[in-house]
This record gives sequence, structure tokens and C-alpha cells, in this order.
Amino acid sequence: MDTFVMRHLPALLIAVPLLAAFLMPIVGGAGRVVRNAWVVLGALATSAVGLALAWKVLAAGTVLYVFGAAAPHVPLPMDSGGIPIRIIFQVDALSALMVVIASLSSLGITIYSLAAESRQSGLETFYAMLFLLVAGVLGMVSTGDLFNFFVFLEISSLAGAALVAYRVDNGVAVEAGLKYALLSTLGALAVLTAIGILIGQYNALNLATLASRMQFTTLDKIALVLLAVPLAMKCGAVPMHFWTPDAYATAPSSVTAFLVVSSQASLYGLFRILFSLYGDLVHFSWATFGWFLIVLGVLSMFVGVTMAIPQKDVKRLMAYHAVSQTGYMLLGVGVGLAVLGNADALAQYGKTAMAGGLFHIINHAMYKGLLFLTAGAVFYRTGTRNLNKLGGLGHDMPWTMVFFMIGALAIAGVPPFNGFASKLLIYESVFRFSPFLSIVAMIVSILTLASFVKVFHSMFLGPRRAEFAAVREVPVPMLAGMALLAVFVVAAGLAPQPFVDRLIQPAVEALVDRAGYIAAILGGN
Amino acid sequence: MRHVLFSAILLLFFGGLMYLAADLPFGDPPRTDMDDYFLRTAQEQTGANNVVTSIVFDFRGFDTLGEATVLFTAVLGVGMMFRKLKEGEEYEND
Amino acid sequence: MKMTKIVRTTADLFFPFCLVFGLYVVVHGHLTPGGGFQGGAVMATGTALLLVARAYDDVTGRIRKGAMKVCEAAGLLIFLCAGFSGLFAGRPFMANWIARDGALFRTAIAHGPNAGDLNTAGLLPLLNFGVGIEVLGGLTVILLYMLSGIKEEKKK
Amino acid sequence: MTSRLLLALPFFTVVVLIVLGLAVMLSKRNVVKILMGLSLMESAVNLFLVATGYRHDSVAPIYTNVPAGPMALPTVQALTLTSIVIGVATSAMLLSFAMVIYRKYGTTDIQKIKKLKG
Repeated sequence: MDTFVMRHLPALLIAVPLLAAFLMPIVGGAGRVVRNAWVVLGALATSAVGLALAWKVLAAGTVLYVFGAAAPHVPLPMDSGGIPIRIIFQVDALSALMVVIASLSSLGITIYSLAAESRQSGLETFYAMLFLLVAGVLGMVSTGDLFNFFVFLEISSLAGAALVAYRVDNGVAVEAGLKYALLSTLGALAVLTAIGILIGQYNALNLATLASRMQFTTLDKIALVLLAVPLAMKCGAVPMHFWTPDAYATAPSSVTAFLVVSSQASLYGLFRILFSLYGDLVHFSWATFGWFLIVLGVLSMFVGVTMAIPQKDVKRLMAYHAVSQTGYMLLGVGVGLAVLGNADALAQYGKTAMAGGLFHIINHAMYKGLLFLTAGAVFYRTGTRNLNKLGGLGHDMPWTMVFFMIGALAIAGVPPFNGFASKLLIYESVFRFSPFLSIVAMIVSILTLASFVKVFHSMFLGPRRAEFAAVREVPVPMLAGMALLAVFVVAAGLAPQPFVDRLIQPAVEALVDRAGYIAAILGGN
Repeated sequence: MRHVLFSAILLLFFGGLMYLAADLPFGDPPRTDMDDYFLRTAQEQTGANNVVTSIVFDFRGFDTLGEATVLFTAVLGVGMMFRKLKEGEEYEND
Repeated sequence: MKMTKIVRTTADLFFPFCLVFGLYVVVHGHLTPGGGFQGGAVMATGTALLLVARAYDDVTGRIRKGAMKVCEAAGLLIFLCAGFSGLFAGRPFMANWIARDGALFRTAIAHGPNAGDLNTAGLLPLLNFGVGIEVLGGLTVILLYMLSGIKEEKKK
Repeated sequence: MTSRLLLALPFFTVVVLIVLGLAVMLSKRNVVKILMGLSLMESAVNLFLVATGYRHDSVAPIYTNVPAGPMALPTVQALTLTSIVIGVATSAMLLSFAMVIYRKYGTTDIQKIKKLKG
């Protein structure tokens, strides 16, 4: 049994959540307990398959899986003259990192949502949609086929938009869902046009084949713009971040925690396009695109945190902080891309900058997810997200307060937690690249700390308020979900080195090694 | 001001895409090796006369699974929007 | 929103033929242009025709939402189980493992134009049928939901 | 220049349709009209996808009683099929969102749908 499952892991990675989603309407009819059991079973199975796949990739190198061929590991059929013709999943170390993030986060938020959404109606549809969002994100990060990436991008956009509009909230959530879906569909259309340009010229859909045939004609530059702009928009980079606060604030808290991972999957797509598809050192002007990411990053950092200070809705405040933290990832990887050309600068600080950026992706997914879950816990008990109306909850909700402190200190980059580990990597490497950027990053970090101290004070400290007399700690599933994420936040903070060596360093090597990415499919089978 | 901005975006788009229209050769695609493989082997490998259906369901069947999922997502989404809400479920945005 | 008697009777008369033609397009998907999605869409136009011709209430008797949801879930599960069957035949997910060796849906055909033999193409007819049902059920359920939305709007 | 345009007429129509769709989306205020502009752009992109796969005087890639002649490229047609179904799915969902917003807000004017603060 073990070899059978291990051999077909990439297929099960998508098939299990889809099966869970398709059977949900039927299982849902059989009552609450059966439905919750099915949801927990599906979430555990998906996370187990995801972590097993990531472990297999980190142990044995890139995993290839060809759908529908004679054998799972043979990318090039004998009579095809050396071109891959089917859909191939190429899970390298970078995809494995993203699969780990999606697996951990989806397990935590599904357990959390068992209690958090128990008062809502239409829960079968909610859980089916959640499984589809998880399947869409897992597909986006592990596929090696450009059109397959578009299909999974569309699944996660539609499922995300429907989940944002789930609570309806007298039309406010539906408005946020409509705007998110409209922007995502426009972005997907641009990606589809770029696919049309690439297949019109190179008659290939596999990312490795396209990369090997890329000649950087003007059409390819138009295709690059049509690919990079929508993906940057969907990961919440500043000039196009308007949908993020609305969508994150009105979605149910467990969904918001996973929308963070879904936008990081778009960030992964942006890096995959820039590094693996277009990253050829001779033609590709890596300096300009490095600075494109850096400018995007610095803008996101600064605008995000300055817009966050005046907010009084706690989830909208956290959404702006999510935009500003995305800036750190863009800055880290942007510095790496900017020095991709000269080898010594890359060896000195380029790789550490990218390691910092990638490490920040997983850290941010964990502590931002934790913060959104604590905001959801407060909303579950008090029924409001308005900071002016909250206060004195620390007395009755001690665990939520502890989890909020862990998340807030982590996002501000305070030492014992994981935020500090990745931000330190970014500070020291970006400082060698250009001191000004590093100082901006530090200032933004201090502003983040200030903002979260204010939120902590207005939510948990102060005298116990009369209207919250009946407030007590949240049910166990919510605490379990938060604990799962908090354990990672503390563990990665206290001992970051094993995480960096085992998970992040191979991902950086995989991202930079374009020739290896192509050789895995075209080189030899 | 709004109209100037929008017309600027439209002109930019029009110019970029006009180049695209003029540059991509219509009628004789530069490379056709993958498609020739499909045309050559579809009948023998999948047994279907309609090569497009053999691609949709056999060579790239996984895309079609994703696409059926997209349709299923849309149906769930529409169902979610028109469900009967319990009273007090909606949070009044203060 | 009830049409005149003439429109209603012709719609009732035309509905079965629409379904049969849609089924024809689905079943012959691997021979003639068409397939699961196109055939399902043709069948869904049949049900849409009924919904337009008749008022919402007396249509829900004939096209029940529950039946259409089962239709849709069944189509999806046929598709997914066909994918899983590839795994148990020792080949990767979504493999067309019953093509080309003789029995039901398996007669091999040579390269080149031919008159088209229905008993070919391995899993394709099954997948076509699954997707056809799913599109029929899905589109009809969307129409029924939207009509129920309009009906509620009128009541207010 | 003109000879190339006449030669690449489908691509020229694609560009015109995309710009028209974008113009509708940017100028109209009614949500339903914006969605119409969106589906216009979707059909334009589908036309672009199919047009990249055409060979001069080629026939459809179906071997049942096919006349002699080169065959059009089948992959792009498969992609267009997927893209059309995705277009139907997104339009259905966006329209249902617009219907609920009309019921709750009483308006379909995109400027007035602003209860969400910036």
C-alpha cells in the first residue's frame, strides 16, 4: 500500500480534496456530525498527502507526474520526438515549500471553522467550496503546465470570491465578492491572452518546454507583462491592492486566513514565471525586473502600514498589514533577482535575500493566519469587529489573548518568533545591496509593532465592559486551529536554522536553477 | 479627469495589441510539432476520430476535470447566494 | 410570467426532441464535432425552453432541483472514478486504459479517414456521458436558482 | 502595413473587440452592462485562441469522412472549449452576485455600491 500511494502522490494531492468536495452535498444531507467527520477526514487526508509529497520531494529531488501516460514518471513518450505532450506535474523544492504552507494552513483553518461557522446556514456548500479553494491552491503551486495553472487559478479565484461573499452581510460581503471576482476574471483573461501568444509562437504548454524554446521576441515581452501584472494584482501588491482590505474584512475569518495562502500562491506563480520561464541570464533583463519587484515591495510595505494605522475595523487593519508584509517577500526575492547576473554578489547576499523572502512567505502565512483566527475568535464571542467597541477581553479570553500576542510579536519581527528570523535575513542581505531599502524595512517593522500594540490595548486590556459580561473562551476546535499555527510560529522562531537548511535553501536553489528545471523534463527521463 | 485616464489606458492597450495583431503570423503557425503528434497518433492511441475530443478527455483530461470543477464551483456559488439565511446571521457593518 | 398556450404546447412538444438531440451530440462526441459540454448545453437549452415558456411554479413539478443536483453530482463522480480507475489499472491518474483491446468501446482503429465506428475510444464515451449529465444538471440548477431569486424579488 | 492587417484580419478583430469590451467596462455604470463588457472580452480572447491554430485552407481535425487537406491545430480548440465553459461559470456567478446586490442595495449602479469604506 505504501508504494502505491507514494507513487501517485501528486495525483492524490488534487483528487482527495476534489473527492471530498464532490461528495460534500451528499454527505452533508446526513446530519451535522457526519458532515463534520467527513470534513475533518478530508482535511487530514489532504494535509497528509501534501506533507508526504513535500517530504518525498525534499528527500528525493523533483517529483514528476504525467497524467494519463503509460507510466507516471516518463515525461517524454518514445514516439514524440522529445516533446512532452501531456499535463506534467513538476513538484520541485519551491513547490514543496508552498505545498507545506497550504497543507498546514488548510488543516488549521478547517478545524477552526468547525466551531467558528457553526451558526451559519448552508454549511455543506461552505465546506465544499473550502475544499475546492484548497484544491485550487494546491494545483496552482504544483503544476508544470501553463494552461493547467490558468485553470487552477480560475478555480481558486471563483471559490475565493464565493467564500468572501458567503456571509452576504446585507450585501456588503457580496459587494466585496463581486469586486474580487471581477478583478480575478480580468486577470485570468490577461493570463489567457498570454497563453495564446506563447502557444501561437512555440506550440507548447509545458513550462519547461516553453522555457527551452523562449526567444524573447517583442511578443514574449507583451506576454510577460500580461502574465506578471495580473499575478502581482492577485498577490496584493500595492498599485492593485484595493480588493484586499474589502475581501479580507468581509470573508469569514477561517476563509481570510486561507485567502492569505491563496494570494501567496499567485506570488509563487509570479516568481515561477519570472525565474523559470523568463529567467534566462543572457536575454532577460534581470536588473530591471529585479527593481520592478523591489519598487513593488517597498511601495507595498509603506502604503500598507500607513493605511493600516487609522483603521478601526480590526480585520481591515490586519488586511493592510498583509499587504505590507507581502512587500517584504517582494523586496527579498526582488533583491535576489536584481543580482541574479553577477555570481559573486548573488553568492554573497543575493541568495540570503531570496532565502529571507521565501522564509517570510511561510512565516507570514502562519502568523497572519493566526492573527485572522484570533480576530475571528473575538468576533465569534462579541459579534463586532469595531476596535472602539471592544475592550477588556483579556480577562475572559486568556487563550485568545496569548495567541494574539504570539501573532502580533511575530508580525512585528520581535526576536523569539518566526517573523524576526526571516526579517533578519532580509535586513542583513538588503543592507549590503542598498542600505536605504533596509532602513525603510526596519521603519515599517517598527510602525507595524506600534499599530499592533494599539490593537492589543484596545481589544484585550482595559476594564471588563458591561456588554461583554457573557463573553468566555472560544470552543475547543477554534483553540486547536489557532494552536496548530501558533506551534509553527514559535518553533520556527526559536529554531529557524533547521527550517532554513531543510526547506528554504533547496527552494532557493530550485528557483534559481532554470537549467535544472528544464532538464528535469527535456534533459533525460 | 476620469475620461482622460480611461482613454489613455484604452490607447495604450490598443497600441500594444495592434503590434500583437500585426506580428503573429495568421494562417501558418511557426511550430506545429505537438499538434502534428496529436493528429498522427490520436486515432491509434485513444481510438477517437475527433482529435479535439481525444485531447480534451485523454491527452489533457486533467484540464477537463479542473473545468468540471469550475462549473461545480459556479453552481455552488449561485446556490450559496440564493440560500435562505437564518435571521440574525448577517452582521450589520457598524 | 406565463406565455400563451401556443408557446407552452410547442415548448412541451419540443422538449423531448431537444433532450434526444443533446444526448446524440454527447454519445457521438468522439466521432463527430461535439462531446460532453456541447451536448450537455444543448440538453440544458431544452430545460431552459420549458422554464421560459412556463411560469416558475408549475415547472418545478417536472424539473425538480433535487433530481438535477443528483444528476450533476453523478456526472462529477463518474468523471472522478474514471480518473481513479486509471490508478487501479497500474497507470497514472486520468489514463484511458481500456482503449485499443477489443471488447466494449475498445476496437482499435487505424490512422486516416474512416466512416466512424461508435464502439471505439475506451473511456472517452463514458467521460463524455459523465460531463454531459454534469453540464445538464449544473446549468439547470443555476437557472432554477436564478428564477427562485426573481420570484422572491416579485413577492417583496 | 495594410496588407499584413488584411492577412491577419482575425487578430485585428480580436484587438477591436478587446478594446470595445474594455471601453464598455470602464465607461458603463450599470453592473450588468459591465458584465456584458466582460463576456465580450472573453469571447474576443476565445477568438484569439482559436485563430492562432488555423492553417491556410485547412479542415476540422476530425477523421470521420474528412475531405483531403491539411488539418487545423486541435490543441488550441481544446483550450478554447475549456475557456468557454469557464466564461459561462464566471458569468453565472457574477450575475448572481449582481442580483443579490440589487435585492439588498436596491441599485445596480457601480458608483452607488460603496457601503464598503475605502
